[in-house]
Amino acid sequence: MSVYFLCLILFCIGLYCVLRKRNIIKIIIGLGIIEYAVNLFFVLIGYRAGGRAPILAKDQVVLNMVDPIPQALVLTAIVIGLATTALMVAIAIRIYEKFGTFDITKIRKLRG
Amino acid sequence: MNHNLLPLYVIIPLGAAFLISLFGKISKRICDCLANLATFFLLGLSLLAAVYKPLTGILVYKVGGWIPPIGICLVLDGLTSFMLVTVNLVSFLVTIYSISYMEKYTDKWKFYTLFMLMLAGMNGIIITGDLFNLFVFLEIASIASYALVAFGTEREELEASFKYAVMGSVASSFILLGIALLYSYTSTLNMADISRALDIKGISPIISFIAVLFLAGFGLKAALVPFHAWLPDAHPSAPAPISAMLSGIFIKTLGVYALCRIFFNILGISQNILFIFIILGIISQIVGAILAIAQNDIKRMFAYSSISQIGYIIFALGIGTPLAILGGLFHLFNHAIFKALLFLNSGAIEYSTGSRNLKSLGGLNSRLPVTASTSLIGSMSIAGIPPLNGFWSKLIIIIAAIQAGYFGFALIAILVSIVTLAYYLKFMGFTFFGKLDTALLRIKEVPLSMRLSMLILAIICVLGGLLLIPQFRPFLESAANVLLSGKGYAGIVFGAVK
Amino acid sequence: MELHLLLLFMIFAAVAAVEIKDLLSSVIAVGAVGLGLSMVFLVLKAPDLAITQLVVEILCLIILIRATIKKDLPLIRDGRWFFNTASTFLFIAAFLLFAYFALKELPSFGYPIMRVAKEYIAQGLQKTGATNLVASIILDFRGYDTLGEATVLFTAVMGVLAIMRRVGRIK
Amino acid sequence: MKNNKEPGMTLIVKTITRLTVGLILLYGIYIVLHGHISPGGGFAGGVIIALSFVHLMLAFGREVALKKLSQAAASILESLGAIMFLSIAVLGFLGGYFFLNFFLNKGRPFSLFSAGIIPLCNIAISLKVGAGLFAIFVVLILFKGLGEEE
Repeated sequence: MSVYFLCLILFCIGLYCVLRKRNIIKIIIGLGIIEYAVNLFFVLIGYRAGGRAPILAKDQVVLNMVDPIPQALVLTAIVIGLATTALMVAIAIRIYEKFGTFDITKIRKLRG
Repeated sequence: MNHNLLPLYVIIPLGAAFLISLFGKISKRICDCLANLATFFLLGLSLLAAVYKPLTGILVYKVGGWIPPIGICLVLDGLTSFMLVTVNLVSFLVTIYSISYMEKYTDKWKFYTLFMLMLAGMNGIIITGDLFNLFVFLEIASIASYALVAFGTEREELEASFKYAVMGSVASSFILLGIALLYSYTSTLNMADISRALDIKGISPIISFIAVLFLAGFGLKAALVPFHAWLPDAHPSAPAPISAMLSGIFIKTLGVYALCRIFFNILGISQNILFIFIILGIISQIVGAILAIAQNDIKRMFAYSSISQIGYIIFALGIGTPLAILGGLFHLFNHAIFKALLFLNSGAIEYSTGSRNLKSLGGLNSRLPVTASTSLIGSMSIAGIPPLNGFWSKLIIIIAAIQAGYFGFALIAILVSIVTLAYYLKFMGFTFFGKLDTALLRIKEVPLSMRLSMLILAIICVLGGLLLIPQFRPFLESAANVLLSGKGYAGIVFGAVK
Repeated sequence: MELHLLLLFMIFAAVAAVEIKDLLSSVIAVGAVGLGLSMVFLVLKAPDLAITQLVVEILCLIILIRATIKKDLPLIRDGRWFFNTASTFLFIAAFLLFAYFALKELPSFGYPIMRVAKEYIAQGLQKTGATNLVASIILDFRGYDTLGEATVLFTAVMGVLAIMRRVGRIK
Repeated sequence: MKNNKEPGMTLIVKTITRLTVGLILLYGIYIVLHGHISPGGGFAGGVIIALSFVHLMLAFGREVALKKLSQAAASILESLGAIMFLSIAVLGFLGGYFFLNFFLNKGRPFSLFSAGIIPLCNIAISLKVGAGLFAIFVVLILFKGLGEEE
């Protein structure tokens, strides 16, 4: 329970960053933190007390494995996060080239 | 209709995207052919799904041969085939339009690749029966649309795309957090299985928390009013075919369809949620319409109008009676058609005059006869003038609201409809009537492919009302019945799995 | 216990990443969050994710540093700074409060339900032949998801290529 | 960059890169091929392969790395990887279902050639991910806007 809550605090730090920071790179960082928090949450809910990694070993029977599904889903989610970050960085680089700044208030003024 | 056709809705656009990225660099004609062939086959397949219904009304396909709670399943029911027809019809006409329109941009093959990926994402969302799979395809469609909005790589486009990407990513995170909570609570990802598991567990605060997360996430994707800030920038910035796709079907698939599926069929609908839908719908209608009047940029005006019309759809779904849901879905179809038509018209105007500012246009009636007549039909249809399709769907929604006892809201809907008429008259007056500017004397009508797709959309607008006659009505009714069956969805899906 | 420590470390690093004025330091702080996450994945018995998170973090860091190098640092505060910040905090506090009541309903930490997962663990080896159960899920049981995942990356590559065109329109 | 004649970083970095880059590439391939029996898999391995090229590029400058793998080649490889993955999935139709894991022997557990299509999928994904991420990286690094010419 306390672990879940700490994880949501991480989520909220990222949310705060996205909502309040005026710098494009900071916003991308905020989104990254949000993604980390969600991924972490997914893995946390699949953890089993005293569990083992979901990889079978030769000649031993493993009974208490952690839930493998969240791990498979998070693997997908990490890739999606990477894809989003790469795309946003590309947009950010183009914006810098066109406007000469990373500050969204300045960008809005320049756009008119 | 065979089981084995179900994965094709995703395989065809994906395969087309990969092939275009490989061979498209060689010649533009190859891209045109591949993209149009792919959308043509998709349209044929979705019409097939709508015409040849299975006897039970539902088809379930087990991907990889795994039985549903273990593997992913694809589900084709009435709502799915309705959405598939809408999406693939619009995208087929839009690809025809793009043949000529996209000549103005560099690297056409990148456009077509991203377009096909976006289409694959939307079809994937519609056809899937698994919650996480829905998220994955939602991300494909979203990421492709972020890139497509910035396709012109000019200042406003990049800025709009960035804003859209930030909002969209936050929305995706909310949705993923909701899915994580739902997984933890029910320990499954299959939609039907979740629905069944929630039935056993009963109501608890966590369901309302999940509902709030999904409402925020999908509401952002659907641009409902507190979450609409990205749409008026993003939709006008995109190239015209993409604006038509985004406003016409994208916000409906990612927003309205997903909201309906999750709230009606999985979480289960309650009076509170229906009331939230009504309030969101009414606010969206009013705010969208009021902001639209003040605009002088054609595409921006249409974008605000989309917010207003999405409000109508959500309002109708929120009423929750069978007639209202039928009307809402009918309006969804109609709005997809006429909003796509109007955005294509705005693209045609921009193509020939190079401007989309109402102040600098005028008198185009004589120069662009096809564009003028089709946009007249589109505008009158969205404003609800009989006998065009927009009139019938709005009429049904208003009658349903009165039947359900929401007199005040029905009155607001009528007033918003009048305001809609006002700003579309403004658009028609400033663009096509009045004095022709001397700078615009030498403009010519747009190329054949653009005229063709606009004409077909206008014809569908005129004939759209026919969907209500008894011969065609099952198309809408079977879609509405899926939503009305509510939590019965789980039983239907598991009944269809052999 | 080590889990709590690592989470607190991540939270501190995240606060640093958000609040540091220098963009390069901020990017490096977010790298610390990512590496912390990779450690947490190891503690939570998810070695696949730990490897993936580590390498993805490195790549993200390189890309982000490319974007920040030699760039300006805007420090302007907008007009209604106090009001906006206060309302953001209010919103976040409400969110956390709601979450606190909702999270109580979840199965407690360390005891997942694992209804479907049991089947994967029981049948994974016979049915797919892969000893790494995560691999058997992402490429066999839920292979369709992975097709989508690979497509997301493909979309992003195409999107980056499209956005980085120097000339967008033919004049 | 102070030294204009020779692109890239200092001699120390170059020497170490020359020693390690092959090992990193090899490690990436190992991770891909053993994805079904040990942690890792196509995605992580693909990123490691992409990182080895990125490493080469950062240390030696862009010409050296692009000689090994040009951007156009990376783009084609990526599309090929994508098509390969999709065709593996579509081949399942022959056995009756999309994505059916049937046409290769399941093999003996814990050996390299086991688990049917899973290793093949891993290879396709790694091809796509490695080439795709390298293409992203090259485009982002090579991009010089109008305002920031060298």
